[in-house]
Amino acid sequence: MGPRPDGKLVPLREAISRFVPEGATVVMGTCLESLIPFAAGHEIIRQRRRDLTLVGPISDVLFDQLIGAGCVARVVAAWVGNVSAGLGHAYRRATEHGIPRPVEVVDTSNFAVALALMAGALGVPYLPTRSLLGSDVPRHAEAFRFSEDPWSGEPLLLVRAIQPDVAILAVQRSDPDGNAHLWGNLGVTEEAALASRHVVLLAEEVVDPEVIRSDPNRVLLPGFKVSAVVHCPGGCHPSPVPGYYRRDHAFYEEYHRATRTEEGFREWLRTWVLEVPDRQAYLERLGPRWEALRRLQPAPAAPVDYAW
Amino acid sequence: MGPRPDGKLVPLREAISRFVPEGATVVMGTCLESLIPFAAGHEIIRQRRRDLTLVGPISDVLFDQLIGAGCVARVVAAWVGNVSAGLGHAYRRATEHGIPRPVEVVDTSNFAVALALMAGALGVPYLPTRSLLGSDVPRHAEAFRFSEDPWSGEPLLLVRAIQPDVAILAVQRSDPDGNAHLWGNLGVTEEAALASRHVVLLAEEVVDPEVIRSDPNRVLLPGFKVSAVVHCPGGCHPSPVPGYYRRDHAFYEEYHRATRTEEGFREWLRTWVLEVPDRQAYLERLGPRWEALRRLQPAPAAPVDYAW
Amino acid sequence: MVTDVADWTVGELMVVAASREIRDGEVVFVGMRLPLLAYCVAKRLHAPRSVGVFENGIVRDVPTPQLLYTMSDTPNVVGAVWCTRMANVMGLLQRGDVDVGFIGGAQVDRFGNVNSSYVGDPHRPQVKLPGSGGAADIASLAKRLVVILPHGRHRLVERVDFRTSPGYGDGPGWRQRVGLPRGGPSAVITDRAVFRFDPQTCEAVLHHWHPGQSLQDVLENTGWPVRVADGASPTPEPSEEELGVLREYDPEGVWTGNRNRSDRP
Amino acid sequence: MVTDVADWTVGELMVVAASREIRDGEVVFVGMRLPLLAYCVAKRLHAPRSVGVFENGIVRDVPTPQLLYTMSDTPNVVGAVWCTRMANVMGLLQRGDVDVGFIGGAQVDRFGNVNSSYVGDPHRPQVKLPGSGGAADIASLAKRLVVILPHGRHRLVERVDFRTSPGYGDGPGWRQRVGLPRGGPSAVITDRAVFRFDPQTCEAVLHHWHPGQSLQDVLENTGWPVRVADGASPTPEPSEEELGVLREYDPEGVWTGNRNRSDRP
Repeated sequence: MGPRPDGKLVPLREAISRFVPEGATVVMGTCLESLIPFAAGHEIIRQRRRDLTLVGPISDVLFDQLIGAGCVARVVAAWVGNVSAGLGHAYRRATEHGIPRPVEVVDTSNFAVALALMAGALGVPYLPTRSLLGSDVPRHAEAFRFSEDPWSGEPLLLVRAIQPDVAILAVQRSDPDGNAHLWGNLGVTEEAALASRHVVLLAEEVVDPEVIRSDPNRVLLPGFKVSAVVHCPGGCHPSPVPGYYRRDHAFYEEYHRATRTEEGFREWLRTWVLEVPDRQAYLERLGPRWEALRRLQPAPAAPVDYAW
Repeated sequence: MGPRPDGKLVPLREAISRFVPEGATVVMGTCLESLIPFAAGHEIIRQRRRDLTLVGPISDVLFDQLIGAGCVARVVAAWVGNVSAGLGHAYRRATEHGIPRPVEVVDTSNFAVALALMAGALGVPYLPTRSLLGSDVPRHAEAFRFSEDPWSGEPLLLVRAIQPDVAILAVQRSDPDGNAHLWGNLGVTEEAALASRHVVLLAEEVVDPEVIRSDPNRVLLPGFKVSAVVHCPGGCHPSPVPGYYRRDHAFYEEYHRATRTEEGFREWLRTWVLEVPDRQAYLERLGPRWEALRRLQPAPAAPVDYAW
Repeated sequence: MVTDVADWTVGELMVVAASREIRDGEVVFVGMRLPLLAYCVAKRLHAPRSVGVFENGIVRDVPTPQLLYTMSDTPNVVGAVWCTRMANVMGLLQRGDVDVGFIGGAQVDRFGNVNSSYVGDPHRPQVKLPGSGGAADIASLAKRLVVILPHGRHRLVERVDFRTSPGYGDGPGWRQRVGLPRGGPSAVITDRAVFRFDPQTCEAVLHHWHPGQSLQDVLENTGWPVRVADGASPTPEPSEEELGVLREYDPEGVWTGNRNRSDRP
Repeated sequence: MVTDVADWTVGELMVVAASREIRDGEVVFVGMRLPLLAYCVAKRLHAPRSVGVFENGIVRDVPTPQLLYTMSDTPNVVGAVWCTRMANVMGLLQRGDVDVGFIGGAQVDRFGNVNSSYVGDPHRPQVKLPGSGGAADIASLAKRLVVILPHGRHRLVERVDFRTSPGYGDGPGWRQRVGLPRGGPSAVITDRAVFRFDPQTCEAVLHHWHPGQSLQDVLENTGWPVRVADGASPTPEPSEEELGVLREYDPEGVWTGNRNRSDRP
């Protein structure tokens, strides 16, 4: 199904160029370690976007890459690093030494990120929690306030809403209008999608609207909330997509080793981001290893009928 | 699949007897007009439970029946009546004239019911909203408080959490441990399930755990939160169950006409509740009309694979 | 009781008038009965890109394959673009993603406040009505609100007995003062007339009276001294096209009054 | 660096010790790496009815078909009993539905507070660590908390540089005072020892030192004057059965140290 002139189905380059302006607040990596839209992050790097605020629970190495490439002014995340391999070297260089530029870190927790986005999705200024009471994490007054339950007087923490400029989210399949099916662990994806001003979807497959409509309970959010749909198979490598490909654990190890030094990071970036024009070229560079990640054991869902 | 001696799979009679004690707070009718667990309401009436607090957004005529039967002391609901046919006569008799007993009404709205249950599910004392500001609805101080956003100073309404003693919920299929698939409009079902101390499921079908596990995104809540599973085909008539049966619109009209007088209500109750020992007998009394409601147009969901 | 004067029922006129409140591309919080039919007519004719949102958690952008008696009927699920939790669709509403919402009610007052809770003193009600449902939420949070109800002096009142769904409260500035983020009524459609709201005074002003009604009938049957808009006129009649679509969805006149039923005049 | 002294690695001993913290029927908030393996061992041996909850939104009650490198690996999705939003599983935690949670960290102090954010002054950190992830939430809200980390004087400290995950704060009554609804650490498992918390003083008390360690080694490598429990003893060794199950899940020793790898002493 090709792009329509007036439609939302656009190439990744155009989606990033239109919906990720300089200084934007961008939420990504919302499923945690799966369905991370690495292809979008790489395109942001290639387009040299600057002063971004990144929002996410954890991002595995996506945020590390954007920070190392100098795109980021601020991070609102519960955890930044390399989940299976260890610390994020680029993140450390930026936060400890300002290389390639200083990055402000707003400490938070996974639950607080979920609540901030849920507040944004619900259109309320904050949501209350009992988490993080007594923790040093909620020290930014623009993100957290201490309060109490007006009925019992018990302490509560208020987590301020976040409404990102754009959510970049990966899904298994979408129709050209952005009605999309997502399955597997959802993390904060639904909240991020509903909270954001724009939603850019990276879809492994673009399918007919009838496929999506046949199972409306599996839809992530309605198409009218989606600004762009990008057909981007393999767009999440090295992270996994249930039903499509496995996680490339070794790739994270290799990244960890390669980016220990600033020079190593720049070399890695050249090889995997700057020298590859698009995701197709990236997958070709991966070679047979990409094919191997796509050899899967089937696990079909039991049939469901919406008979009426 | 028969009941196991130590299991959760029990007859409806036992589930109600164990998990709906006198004075309990019970949430039902959480999908709105579909999947209403009428069979459970009727069993509550037969077991002559008293002083219940009913919680729900709207209930179509289920709450009207329980109120008319004298089971209810208090209603926390956004709307009580007969959705397609008009007012609820039993509800009016109870609230206007105390017949058969006075019923306290806590006014609320659909969104406020959703937020109260969501607060209960999240384990926080309240959730804030911008809805109902300036409305006379939030006049019960034990359910609502006015407040403001500590960052902007803007007015907010706080909706107090509800954690019902029991949620009685209908699902299309469940395994014997209470891992269940639900599809169609969800209403406040997820919130009600997670907020409540006990969950009783009425399942159209009881299936092997493998069926449920094959599609974990469609699961309502994990089995460890479920106290009882009742195999109760047809348990929602006259309300509809997607994939299983249509709504019996005429039945609501008939109820509306029949229950206009107190005597008419008692006669209706005898015919459809007190004289039928269980759901099987009720369906037999419905006769061929029940078969007609089950002749459906198929609408299968597109296949999904969790290949790994 | 208002009687019909043409080859269409007053119910059909109301549906068509309501459908004209929906603009193309809008997100519509759809109520049951007349508003649902209004959405179907608009969707088919002048607002093909409009999207319907239902408080039970359904979002759909194609009409249902069958007439609905309730929003949770199985034909409303099939072919929907989203079946989700009520909190998600109410979140859309609260965020400001919903352009227009429709509600009914037992009373509406001069400032567009709607009562669907109690007739008489709320503490000893003469009539206990079913309650808000989602109406108070829609009235609080949609960008525009359309109220649909039968006309009468006890229904269009100076001040509602109970303000279930907030309109403009007691007048200009009230919504901002109580903290409502946006919105307010834009029209009241009855079986006699169409009112719109004066942006300065926030008062309901008569814009149209239905064919078969006189201006005088409307004024006499309204419970406050009604202001009449400059250029007020009879309500435009439904077109053949509008009636055609409407009757395709509700051929028996379940919600608009059956033209062949014995209870018609 | 602690070295192994037997036919099992210290990592394996830690996993087995952690698995013994899980009781049958419990709801376990599972962390990655060692805690995940601990859950698998417990599930197969002494806690067959336990349920694992993951912050990405997965709940499962059967072990995964493959070793996991992260909780969102595809083998963790397949066969789960629930795949949902993080908010739902965090809601379980906040409601009090989770019996025990496991977290790691860079530092733990005498009162069980854990730092995974900053080494040194948080405003000019010597090391910027990855941060809380879900650890602070688990520490705040689970009924019991088990902390797993490597041992060392700079890791087991009198007072953490930054209190990411609240333990008992500065001692008795602190959790109630700050408003935490329940919980607190029940054990700290290191590569040298196992500590438990004195219910009166809220202080970490040494209960076991691992085979190959002396009591003196542990005391010298801990950053506060350690109290030793009455009847403190060497950590019970892993059984054949425990090692068998563990090595079935992690035959290569990815998370517990490879017994055949060249980097072993």
